Amino acid sequence: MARTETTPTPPATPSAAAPRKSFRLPPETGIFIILALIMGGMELLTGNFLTVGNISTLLVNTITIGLLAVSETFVLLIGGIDLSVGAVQALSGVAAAVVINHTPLGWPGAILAGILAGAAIGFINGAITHYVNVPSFITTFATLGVAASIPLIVTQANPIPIFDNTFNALGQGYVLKIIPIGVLIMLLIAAIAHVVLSRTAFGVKVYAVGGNRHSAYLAGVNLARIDILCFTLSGTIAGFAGVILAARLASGYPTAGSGASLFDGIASAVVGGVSLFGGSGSVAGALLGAIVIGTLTEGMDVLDLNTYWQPLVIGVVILLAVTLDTWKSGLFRTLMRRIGGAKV
Amino acid sequence: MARTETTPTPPATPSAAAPRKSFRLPPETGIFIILALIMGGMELLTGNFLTVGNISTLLVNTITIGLLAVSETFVLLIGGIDLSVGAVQALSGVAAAVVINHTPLGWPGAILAGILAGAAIGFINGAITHYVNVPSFITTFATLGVAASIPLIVTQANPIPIFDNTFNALGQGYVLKIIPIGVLIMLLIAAIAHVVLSRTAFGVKVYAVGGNRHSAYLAGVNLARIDILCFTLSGTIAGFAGVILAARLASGYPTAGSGASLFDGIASAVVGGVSLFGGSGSVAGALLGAIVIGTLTEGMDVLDLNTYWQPLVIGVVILLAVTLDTWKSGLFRTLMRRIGGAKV
Amino acid sequence: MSAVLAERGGSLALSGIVKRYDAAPVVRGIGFTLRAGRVTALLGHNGAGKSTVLKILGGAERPTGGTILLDGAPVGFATPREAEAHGIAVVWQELRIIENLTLVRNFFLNREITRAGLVDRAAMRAHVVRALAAHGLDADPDAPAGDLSPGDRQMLEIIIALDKGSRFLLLDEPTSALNASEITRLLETVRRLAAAGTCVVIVTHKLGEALAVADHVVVMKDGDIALDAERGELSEADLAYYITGHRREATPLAEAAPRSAFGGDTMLDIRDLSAGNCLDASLEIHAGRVVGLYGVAGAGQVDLLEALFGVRKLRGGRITLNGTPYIPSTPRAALARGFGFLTDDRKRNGFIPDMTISKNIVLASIRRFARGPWFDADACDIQAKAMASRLAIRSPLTMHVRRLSGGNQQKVIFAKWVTAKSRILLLAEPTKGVDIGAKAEIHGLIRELAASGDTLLVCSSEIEEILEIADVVHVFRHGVCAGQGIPRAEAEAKSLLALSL
Amino acid sequence: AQSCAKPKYVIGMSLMTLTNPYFETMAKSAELYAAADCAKLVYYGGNMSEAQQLNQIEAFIQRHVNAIMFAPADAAAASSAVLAANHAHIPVFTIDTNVDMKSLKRAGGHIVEFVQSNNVELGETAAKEVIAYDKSALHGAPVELGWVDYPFATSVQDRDKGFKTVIDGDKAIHVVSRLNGKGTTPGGLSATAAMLSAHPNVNVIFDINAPSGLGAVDAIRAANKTGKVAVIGLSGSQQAVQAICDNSVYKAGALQDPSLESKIEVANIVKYLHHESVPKLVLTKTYSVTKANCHDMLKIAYP
Ligand SMILES: Nc1ncnc2c1ncn2[C@@H]1O[C@H](COP(=O)(O)OP(=O)(O)OP(=O)(O)O)[C@@H](O)[C@H]1O
Ligand SMILES: Nc1ncnc2c1ncn2[C@@H]1O[C@H](COP(=O)(O)OP(=O)(O)OP(=O)(O)O)[C@@H](O)[C@H]1O
Ligand SMILES: [Mg+2]
Ligand SMILES: [Mg+2]
Repeated sequence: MARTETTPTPPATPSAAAPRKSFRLPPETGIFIILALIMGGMELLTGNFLTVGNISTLLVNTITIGLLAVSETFVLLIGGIDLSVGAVQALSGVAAAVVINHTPLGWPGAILAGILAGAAIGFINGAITHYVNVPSFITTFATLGVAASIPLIVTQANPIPIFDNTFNALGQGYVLKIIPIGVLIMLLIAAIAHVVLSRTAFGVKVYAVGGNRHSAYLAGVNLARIDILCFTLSGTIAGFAGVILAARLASGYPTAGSGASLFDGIASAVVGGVSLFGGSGSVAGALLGAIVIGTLTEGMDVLDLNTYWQPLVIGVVILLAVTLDTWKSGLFRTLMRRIGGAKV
Repeated sequence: MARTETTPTPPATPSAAAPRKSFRLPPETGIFIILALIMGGMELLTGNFLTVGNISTLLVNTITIGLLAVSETFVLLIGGIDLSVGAVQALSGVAAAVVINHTPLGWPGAILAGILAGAAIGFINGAITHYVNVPSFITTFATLGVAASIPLIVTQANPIPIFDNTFNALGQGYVLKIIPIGVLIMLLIAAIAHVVLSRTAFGVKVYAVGGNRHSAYLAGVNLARIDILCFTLSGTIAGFAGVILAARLASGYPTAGSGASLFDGIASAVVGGVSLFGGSGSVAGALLGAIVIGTLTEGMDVLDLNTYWQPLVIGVVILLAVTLDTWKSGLFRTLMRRIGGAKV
Repeated sequence: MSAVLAERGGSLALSGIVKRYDAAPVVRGIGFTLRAGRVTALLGHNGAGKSTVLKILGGAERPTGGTILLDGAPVGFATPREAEAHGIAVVWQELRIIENLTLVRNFFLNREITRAGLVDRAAMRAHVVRALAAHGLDADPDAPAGDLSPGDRQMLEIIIALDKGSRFLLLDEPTSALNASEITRLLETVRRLAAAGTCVVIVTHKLGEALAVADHVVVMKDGDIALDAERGELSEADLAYYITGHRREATPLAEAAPRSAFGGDTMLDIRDLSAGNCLDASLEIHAGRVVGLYGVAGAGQVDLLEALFGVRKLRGGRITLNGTPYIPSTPRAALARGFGFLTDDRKRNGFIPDMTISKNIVLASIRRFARGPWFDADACDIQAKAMASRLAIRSPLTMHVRRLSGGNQQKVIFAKWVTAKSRILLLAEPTKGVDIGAKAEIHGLIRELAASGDTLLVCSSEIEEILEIADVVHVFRHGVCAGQGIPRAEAEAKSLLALSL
Repeated sequence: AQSCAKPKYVIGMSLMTLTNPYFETMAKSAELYAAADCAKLVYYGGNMSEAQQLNQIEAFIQRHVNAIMFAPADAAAASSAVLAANHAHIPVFTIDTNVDMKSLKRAGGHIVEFVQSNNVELGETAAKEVIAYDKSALHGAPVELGWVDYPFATSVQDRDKGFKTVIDGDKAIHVVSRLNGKGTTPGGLSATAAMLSAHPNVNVIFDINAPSGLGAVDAIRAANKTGKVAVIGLSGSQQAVQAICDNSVYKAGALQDPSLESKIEVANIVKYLHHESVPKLVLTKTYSVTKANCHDMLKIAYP
């Protein structure tokens, strides 16, 4: 065989050294475009979807699911799952109502009580999951039961009315007469959570733990701290959601967040690109996912779609949306990911 | 909260060389012991829990959740999740009722229709998840909507009564006057599923795909076939569950399997040791998990525990049970798993 | 001889093969021919595209362009299954062993022996016991394959591939985790198979190995072919020239002024330490020295490192660090005491696959890259850039480590531990899969660190590596430290090998 | 009824659920009565979630409906929704279940009118049926009663209250078990099955709604206790009334008329929109269903 000899060229300068930064669209672009498409579609169908009033209603209706999506993101990122966030809403709403009605602490105490109730459940979730080494699905299934039972036992299933107007303003008031306070709080919490996860050393460690727990352990990451913090933050944010819901309903509602809404937070986060297997996704994505689901639900109502048809249409549209999001990254990446170890 | 994280000890001598087979307790031993403990505890508390009648009622009440646990096992093992199984019950029950009332096909046609409806949803789940490469959480969230909507649309939310006694015997009849037919079917399906997963080449591949999808692909496993088959089997078994439920209720009930019972199948499987991350667990474990949950629910009822307390007690007992199961495998293995890459 | 067999056994040829990831070409229209009865060594720097070519031939990746000719006829493999159906068996660089399955199930994955629809466990097990014994792999066929050491896993994978009796055998760095005697045996097997008509491709960074086994050499460079030739009279220096692009004047390291094996303060005093396979090891480690630990896989040397870092439970023994007692508990605690540990199991616990190169590099020293709670991305990038250029990691630093070539992943892990600035660096197979250029660079870095006062314990399955960098060598055999503190001046390959067996 | 080219009014209706035939009938008949009065009715089910119903009311406000019909899942938590509608000057009419008036008043909200079938009375009627039940089949044994409950809904809590006051007055009736039947047929089935095996002497089951009562019937049949255990309770669906006619397991019950409730409510809404005065409270008749009158009741029972 003939010897084909190419003259060796000196090694190319490692491109690593090159200082230019290649511009990349943030991964949330896809879900953002989808949201725009859905909103545009709604506008076309109804003719008056994109009014300030409607958008504001839509956002108000998305507060709960949006906060739950953010709270769930912390736990999903480390490869866990938090089934208790729905029930935590009931617990913290009732806690706030009890404090406001039966103690002299007033609305600040009520807010604090609601949030602390959530944080406590979150802390328990994290501690048990980490130290007892039970799958978080089980731990949070158990605390879901606990957090759902306590408010029922305390109230005997009768909601506790809240008459404090300052407290209720959290869910019903407006800033500058147009921006709902609850929406503002949700956006603020989401922004803080996004910054925490994307800009702090803690955030880097969260992604590391979710990406490969063992590698992170060997690199000295304190797994206990990360686990417990993530679950506690999840519970805390769910507590906020409970407080705002209580303010919206002007009562501590002992069956809040029960039933299938259990799933809404997780579903939003997953629609927004957070992996159920940990290590990838973002708060911004999760929030966009929540707004997509919120818009669809709201849109079905505005379109007068028969109640029976709604789950079908929402399901199919979400599927199409995520499919589009998957495809936008190009068929080859898609195929590669399918083959390349991505879980189904 | 100081705690020293101790680390894995591997066996001192490599057990390696020995070609003899070392005897190992099956991994389901733990959950089996726990079931025995719970049953014993119930007997102590009530004095008459372990009667033939009660056990038979308990098993009858466990048929649905038991079948869903088995169906979910196929999907969880490949690292997926199937949220649609609950709604599939409604779909296949209504399908069976429609066939029996509006076609001349009678009970065989009804049974077939119910099962096929489940299989069809399962096939769609598998095909979309695999080929469109959408996380199964999303796919099955969408088909959950579809499978929940269709029966509501068809029936306008009114259950369709079924008067065919042969059909209804599936849910209400007894073999030898004592063994409920539905329980027999459940055990039969579980046994077949167990053999399929533990003794056939298909089963080996299922575990391989769940253990490491990419590696299985490189080893030549046909991922499309495994994915689609697992989801289709899951749907088919859920279809069986729907048919038996319809027979028990003597009607196609359009909201069967909705609400929080969405979770019961998954929770049972996880309690029974099936990993949410794929690759480990067994049908026997999942079924035992379902019986544990069924026994607890039944036990709470037999004890007349206040409704409000039930979720709390069930949650805490399940947590204790799984903790015990985790600990029985030895503290060190446990810790090792916690550190060694096991997801939280 | 081989020509005759080639006529009989057919060929596998690549022509104009292009492969792009996200528009970035990693294989740029190459072609070469593999013939039956011959062994082809596929060489090249890390990231040159060797594994990509093997993935294309094995059906794991589809080429962006070009054709594959099997016995002269164009073929396309959409999946590894199709490639296997055409008689191609592969040992992948990223091993495909499935950790939760037993050895038996891994062995027969996708080709199970069945009887009446059910798997015939007895028959499969008997076959596996025989195959393992034939290749000298001492392992429980019913244990999960994840329990095996990396070396044993690689051996298992090779045995599985050989068991298939395929016409074409593609081996991607099969020897990276094997010890000297296993390598010798493997190379003999490869020659024997070739003689019987099999077409073998072997990718390796060990040039001696390539020359020892190959009939034909292909060198890749940045996705192109730099050399496609009969082995003929090619020397290691020639190969190195084609791989790196320049001739290197001798190895400065090996001939650098020898440092004394001992001296300095006693940094670590290990007494009767037992952990894992390591039995009653007593070693005295001096500051500023590179200590080589040599032994076959499972002899206990890696267990010693793991014990020191707190990832393997101590069964007994005392450790004194700088005069004070040291009881390893967790990696965190070990890091705080100045240890660092580079794992020999990079795929399992070496890096965070879906994290960028930069973040992976700073992960073990993240405190230094934080301003208060904030992660300092700029400082991180500067550090990563410096490490990348020193170690020739050519991929963009924002790339996820999952997508790097195996050798480049190894460099990222090494960079992580250099960045961590540990005073005592425990390195298990630090240059596994690293190309010759970067390997020299890593060796240089190790020497530099030692010169600046750090202490390094290095386990390597390559005697040459130990001899090149260590000031003093300890040899492990069956868990026992059989050769205590041999200064480099007195160490030579033959005696170390003899001590280890 | 007149026929209209274009509806003059839009009425939004939010019901606690649509997956119970009772509410399904309420919605469907309201739609028909509204159409007859030249109004368009838009209705949603709230899946028993007050939060979801609040969202629906917000959506009604956004589309400026002329009036809202509201059957809240939870009385006490419903005042926010009413307040929101009040602020938007949209009149609210409650049906089946009212908003908790005490909290609503305190918060400064108001509703126009409330149509209800008296739930306390329904409970009382069912209790009287239990007392009147021909106990010859029991051979003098005391009544051991199993209570298939759903304590999360306000309307059910009222029924429970009415039932309990009457039953407590009869010393021969013992409540031996009270379980959550979730208001659905599968829930009623499992709860009853559990009761029957835990308390083999249970001979009467009280159910709080027809779906769970039908579940109880299935459970009794499955336990081979047909003839030994009677189901008495809320039995408004045609299937339940038919069962009473057939003298099967279902023996007697109480019935409400959702279609009538809708008819009155829609009429009042239209009146109100024409600035006519409407009553503040309308209690629709409830019926006692027995084998004797079941054929008449079938005409009222909802499908
Ligand atoms: N999935 C992927 N996406 C993007 N780039 C990739 C992907 N897989 C491989 N590459 C790139 O392709 C190039 C060639 O990789 P390949 O694994 O073939 O190298 P190699 O020659 O085998 O190197 P090594 O000796 O380190 O194993 C590398 O730069 C790698 O980063
Ligand atoms: N968790 C475990 N369970 C069972 N066996 C194990 C476990 N970990 C290791 N072993 C066994 O112990 C033996 C030694 O493994 P170990 O990882 O200690 O080897 P090593 O000395 O590090 O070798 P190498 O140089 O190949 O890394 C192997 O045979 C392995 O199968
Ligand atoms: Mg490679
Ligand atoms: Mg090792």
